Amino acid sequence: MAFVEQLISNLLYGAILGSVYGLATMGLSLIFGVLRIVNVGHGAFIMVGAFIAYWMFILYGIPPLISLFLAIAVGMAIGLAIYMLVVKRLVDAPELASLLAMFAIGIFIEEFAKQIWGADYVGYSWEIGGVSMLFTEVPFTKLLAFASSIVIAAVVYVWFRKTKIGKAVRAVVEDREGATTCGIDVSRIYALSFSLGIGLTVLSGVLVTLFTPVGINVYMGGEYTLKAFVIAVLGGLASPWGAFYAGFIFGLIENGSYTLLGLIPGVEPFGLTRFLSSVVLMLVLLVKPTGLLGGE
Amino acid sequence: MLNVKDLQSGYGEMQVLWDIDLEVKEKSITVILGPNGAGKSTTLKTIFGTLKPWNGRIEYIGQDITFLPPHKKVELGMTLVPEGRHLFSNMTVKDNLYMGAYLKRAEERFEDSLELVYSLFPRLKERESQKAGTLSGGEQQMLAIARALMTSPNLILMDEPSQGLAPKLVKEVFETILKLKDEGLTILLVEQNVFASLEISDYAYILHEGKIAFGGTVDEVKESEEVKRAYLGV
Amino acid sequence: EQQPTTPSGEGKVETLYFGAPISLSGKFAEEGKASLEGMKIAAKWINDHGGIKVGDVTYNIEIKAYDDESKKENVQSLIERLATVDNVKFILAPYSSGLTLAAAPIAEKYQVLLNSHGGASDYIFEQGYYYVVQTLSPASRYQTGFLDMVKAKDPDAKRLALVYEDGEFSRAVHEAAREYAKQLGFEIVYEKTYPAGATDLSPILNELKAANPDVLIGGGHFADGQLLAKQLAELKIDLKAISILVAPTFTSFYEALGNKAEGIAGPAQWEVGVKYSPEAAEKLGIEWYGPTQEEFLSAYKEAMGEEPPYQAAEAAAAVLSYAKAIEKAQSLDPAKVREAMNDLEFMSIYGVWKIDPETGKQIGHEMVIIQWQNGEKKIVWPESAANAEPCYPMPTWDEKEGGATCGS
Amino acid sequence: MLLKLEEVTKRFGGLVAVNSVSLEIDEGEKVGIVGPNGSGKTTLYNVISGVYAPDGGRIFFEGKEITNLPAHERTKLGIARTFQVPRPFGSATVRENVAIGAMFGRANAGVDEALEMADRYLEMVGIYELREKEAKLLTPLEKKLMELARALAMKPKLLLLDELLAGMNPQDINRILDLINKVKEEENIATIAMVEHLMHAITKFAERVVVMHQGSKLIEGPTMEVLNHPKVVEVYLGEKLKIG
Amino acid sequence: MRNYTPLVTLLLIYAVMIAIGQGIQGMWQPIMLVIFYIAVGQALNIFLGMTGYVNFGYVALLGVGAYGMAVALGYYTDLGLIPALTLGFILAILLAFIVSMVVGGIALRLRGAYFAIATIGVNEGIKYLILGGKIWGGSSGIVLSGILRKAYGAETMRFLSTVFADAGLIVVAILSGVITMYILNSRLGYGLIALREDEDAAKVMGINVRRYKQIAFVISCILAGLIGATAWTLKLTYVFPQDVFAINYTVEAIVIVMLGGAGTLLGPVVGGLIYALLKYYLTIAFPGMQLLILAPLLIIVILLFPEGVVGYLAKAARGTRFEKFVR
Ligand SMILES: Nc1ncnc2c1ncn2[C@@H]1O[C@H](COP(=O)(O)OP(=O)(O)OP(=O)(O)O)[C@@H](O)[C@H]1O
Ligand SMILES: Nc1ncnc2c1ncn2[C@@H]1O[C@H](COP(=O)(O)OP(=O)(O)OP(=O)(O)O)[C@@H](O)[C@H]1O
Ligand SMILES: [Mg+2]
Ligand SMILES: [Mg+2]
Repeated sequence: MAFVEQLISNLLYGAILGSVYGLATMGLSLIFGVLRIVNVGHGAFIMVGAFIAYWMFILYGIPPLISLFLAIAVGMAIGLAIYMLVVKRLVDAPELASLLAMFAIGIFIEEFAKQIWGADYVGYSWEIGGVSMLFTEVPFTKLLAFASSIVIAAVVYVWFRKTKIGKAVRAVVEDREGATTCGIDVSRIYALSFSLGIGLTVLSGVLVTLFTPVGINVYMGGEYTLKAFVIAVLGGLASPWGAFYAGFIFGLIENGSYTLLGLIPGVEPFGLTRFLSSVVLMLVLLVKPTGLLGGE
Repeated sequence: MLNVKDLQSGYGEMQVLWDIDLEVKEKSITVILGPNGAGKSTTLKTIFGTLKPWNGRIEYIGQDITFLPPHKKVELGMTLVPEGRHLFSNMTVKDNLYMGAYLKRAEERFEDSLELVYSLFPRLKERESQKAGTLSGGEQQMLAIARALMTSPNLILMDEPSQGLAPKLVKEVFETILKLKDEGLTILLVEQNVFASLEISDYAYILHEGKIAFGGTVDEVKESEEVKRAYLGV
Repeated sequence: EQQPTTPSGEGKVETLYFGAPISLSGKFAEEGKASLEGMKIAAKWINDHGGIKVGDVTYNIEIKAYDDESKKENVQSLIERLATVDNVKFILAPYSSGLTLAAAPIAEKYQVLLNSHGGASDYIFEQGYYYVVQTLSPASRYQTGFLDMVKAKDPDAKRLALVYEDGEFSRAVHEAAREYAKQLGFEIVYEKTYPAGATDLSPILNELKAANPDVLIGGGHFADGQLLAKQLAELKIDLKAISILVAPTFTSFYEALGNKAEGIAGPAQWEVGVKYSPEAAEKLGIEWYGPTQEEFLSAYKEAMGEEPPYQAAEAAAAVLSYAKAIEKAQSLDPAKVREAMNDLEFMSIYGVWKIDPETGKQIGHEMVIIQWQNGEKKIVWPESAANAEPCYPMPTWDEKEGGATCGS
Repeated sequence: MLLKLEEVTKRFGGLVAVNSVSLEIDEGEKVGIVGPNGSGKTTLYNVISGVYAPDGGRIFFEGKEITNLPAHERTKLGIARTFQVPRPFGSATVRENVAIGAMFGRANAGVDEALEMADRYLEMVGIYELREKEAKLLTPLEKKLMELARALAMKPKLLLLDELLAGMNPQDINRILDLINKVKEEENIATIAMVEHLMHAITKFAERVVVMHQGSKLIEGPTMEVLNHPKVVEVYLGEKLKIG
Repeated sequence: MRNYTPLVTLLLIYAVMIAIGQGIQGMWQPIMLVIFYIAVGQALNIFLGMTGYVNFGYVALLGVGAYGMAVALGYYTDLGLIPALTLGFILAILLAFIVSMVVGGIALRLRGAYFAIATIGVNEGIKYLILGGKIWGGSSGIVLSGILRKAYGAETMRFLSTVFADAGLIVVAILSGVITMYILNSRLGYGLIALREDEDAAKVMGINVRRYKQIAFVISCILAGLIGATAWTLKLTYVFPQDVFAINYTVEAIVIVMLGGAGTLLGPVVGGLIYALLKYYLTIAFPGMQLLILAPLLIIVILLFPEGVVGYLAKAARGTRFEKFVR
């Protein structure tokens, strides 16, 4: 019946959307986890990624999947520069001082981008067809976004958990002074984590364009910042893959609950799905105050 | 092995150390004694590089290391067991030890170091997969020493390693330090436990209000009633 | 301040400032930029054509603009600055209904005129502000022309669906359109909104597909409008006609969607290629004022390097209306100028300008409907302004995938 | 009887940190608590002061059951403690730190009164001249002294000291012990329990000693008797005490 | 040794601002803009500065306050002006109180950043509840000027949206400052500082941390509600959900508190002055470029004064005769 069919196709789209939400949050979590910096300028970096995808496609016809590599490289370079110029000097300052700095940096990037790219909405169209599955049509571009999100998240997970440098990052998080006595160059770990976090964020901006190819605009990031924050908490904040996992759940809730909320008369079900995700967030935190995958 | 000349340092605007001269001989135990607040910890922190020296020169195995960052010093075989332990609280005991062997040089000797550490502190082996933050105070102190050993150092700076340990363990820690010396390590120790540390040390410095008030062999300290009365309160 | 400039033989020449708190940053930056340029072109045209004559003084117009960052707090302090420090009596309202509404109480307080060229919502003019007038067509009229057009082309198209952004502007547009559609005999088979900033509309579109509509109207702003079109294509929801707010009027809409944009229509306040001209004015028996379409187009292109969007034209029209009204009132007193506006009627590049004396709401101007045909944005409605026939029904998504366009 | 524990147990996961410990402390006593590292001394303090809820057993203070009372209410009843690793309120001044103790402890002083009390207790422990310094800038020792002043300012009936003397030199240790004895008399803090590994301090201070071992109470009794008990020597001291 | 002298500094600053606003043409709205930013900073500071917890849902409280006033004025015009206004203030306070009690009750069990970001959920939740549930006009909001004009006449409406709204905001701003000063000098203040620094130790020190956090949270939220009611509803005469739940106000409030110095009385005042004036004059001087210039300036200020300008000044003044006046 139609109800079930719609529910299933909504969940399918929710999962795809969620994977990109998740990826768009990982960088935020990484930076918070290691440096305790709340990157309120998050969205600006997503915007940079979106523009990279756009220009690569328009100027050279390079498909977004290839641009991912460029995006992470550019992102890491920007991240490193910001770290060296600003963040490094605020490592020992009160936590919120860096929030202010990231706020200013976010504004700066947006305004700078506006000077060179203008405030217009732009977009591109990468058409590679689609497939009919589970009662609905899904374009290949979205499936690719889905698959690459998962691959990237997995790579980050392995890097973090299994490599020595990944473990060093954790050690620095735990105790900076202790890490120095082990011979870990704390400043390098910070620089690396910060630039990787920005790199991942810029990269996720590329994948975002597979969803809203024409929504590319210098101010497009705000929406994602907000969502990423919520997802980050749901996932346990300091844990990048927790963020990924939570993004997934978030996408499912947002899209999945639509069909059910539509049964209530006299309301706007799509708006209520957002309300519901906030409620779910609060409930999760009530039961498990450190988020779904948070430590103790 | 370690040669410190005219070292000055402090926090913010406040100078704590004034022209510190000291020397640590290879394969010896050198202890720095002195009242609280004299600047003992500050000396160790400045030598290790957690604090930037204001002035002076630090030489280690013939190299000028005055302004090297700490991790470079670890690479050269120096490490610090800091006051307050600074363990990775949410990581397991094993992972803490693993992090100790972070540098390539140490990683190559991981197995040997681990064996040494577990033989010195069998209790750590029992608690291998417990999170460091939940260890008792004494266990944490053992882990801090053990982690330092994992860097396979030549010179260990230790800031009050016996603090907070049960009497039986205090004895063990001092014995361990002696054993480490036998293993060929050099130790620069800061201690409050005057008697026990003089027992095991070869050389002693007495720090008073940020200046070296006395330096010499342990026997010299023991013989000088004046030093003992004036600076050690015994 | 009004400083004397080159005094000439017959009378003094002075500079008259029109104030403009406009968005050069923030979410309305693009629209703001275009509006400002439109104002400047109009001002220049007026100055080049003898300025405004009041008594024996000739006034040259200059636009005094500040960036409001698309934020309501800034609008208020900037209006005050314009009214007091800069002594401006005539203000071109900020872009968007919300900001215009924020400006209104302050303008009213200082009794300066506020001319809305980017605030479409009807309710601004239902609040009883005397000093606030409107140049563009109100929100309630955005989608009505499209419905007229469908009715005219295909009386059998009955099943109408509405899918739009849950914001005050798009809601005002579509609630008015819904009532109008009912009068025309449409059957509303589906109506849902989505929240601003949605990245995936599939939950709604899956339902929409099941409702099996003939015609769809919807949208809100740019990003969601293109998303709506994009996802309609992805989910292969075929309709006979689609009209989306705002988004289709931008060239980047076609650049991004390619021939998927074929046949998609949308309302516009104005469009390059409209036929408002001195001749058309003459036919209607009203006065023409301001640059011709060609003059306006080339001036804008020269300054900005691209074709003007409708925001430029509506802002230009607002400037022209001030000039006209001041000349008519023969006074710089805002109250007198406002009174003169009551029975002012003229045509410009933007179309007819005439307000309801009571509310200040625009009643002379008409929306046009544009449609993407064969890669070009054509004006298809009203017939008097059209430069192409509507493409109806629009090609299906499968046909478009095969390369079909509205021309072929 | 001031404090009474009845078969109190505290577990962390599989680990039983405090295992069915029963303990009584009478008013006016000076009790030493010793035991190997990890034997549960600090955990016992945490359970008494309300930082952790026990997993089993009951706790009474002045005859009233406090097992489920939140920490801050226990403080009001007159239980105060210091921390093994000092926990100053870092960005507040030393004086404010101590005043906070006076305000919220059993003393329940008003702001002005608390600040005056702070000065007095800082003078008493000997760090009066540091009173305008931010607490985080103190050395570990100074922090400990500040914690002592803070605990004293609370005017507790029961004072729990956790390795207060660790890291102090012999001179300071003697000074602080004298101070504690003096305060006990003058300030009417009748009852003090002291966790310490320094035997010369324990023997000098405590009348009675409780020995913990692997979460359980191993033995308790008069100080010298207990410390010379072979089992205590075996698990804790390593060799017989030389002092006393 | 309670010290209320910094209030002298505070009131002096307000006196100067009001004098400038009234005395110099065109300065009134900019001054009101400054005072708006000071007020949001000051109210947030009572919670953020004193407890160290970041309330990312802060703007939601301005939002519900704004709605409280709008509902009273828009739906209860029959009551007459004074009762409707009174009801508006009561509703603003009540809604802020209810929301902060519920949110505090749930979210204050969380620590640090979990709390901070969980509260974003509150903002989003309320916004989408109003939108999705079509409450209080849903996305169409409540537009008041017409209603007010019809009910009470144009003069009264203008008085309300200009003089009364501005005076109301100034009162709320100063009130926030006075409350801050009172708290700083009270047991509450000492308790909050203690829990900000070490919550577990504070508990053992006898502080009922849950209750203290909640008190600070509720006070901060109610003041925020009053700011929303005056600076937004009364002054702008309309309320739209997309507008009053815009997260950038929360971030700006945090920025102001940090610029000036968290936990100080004068911090938000100085932060608000720096932020609003810089922005205003940059706008005049470089329209369209002001943010590009403002951003690096903000970074420089925070690099120079990581603890905020007042935080720095208070330290510098320690031991001098100005000490008493800075806090
Ligand atoms: N982080 C710091 N910031 C500012 N001053 C400090 C800091 N750490 C120590 N000091 C100051 O430096 C001086 C020396 O301290 P240090 O810790 O080196 O003494 P110490 O000899 O190790 O004493 P202890 O026996 O107590 O460990 C003290 O006066 C102390 O106040
Ligand atoms: N929060 C916790 N989670 C898990 N285990 C804990 C926790 N706190 C303490 N423990 C464990 O409980 C045991 C008792 O610890 P406790 O700190 O009470 O010892 P202690 O007697 O005070 O030792 P020390 O003299 O070394 O301070 C230890 O094995 C420790 O690892
Ligand atoms: Mg020390
Ligand atoms: Mg202990």
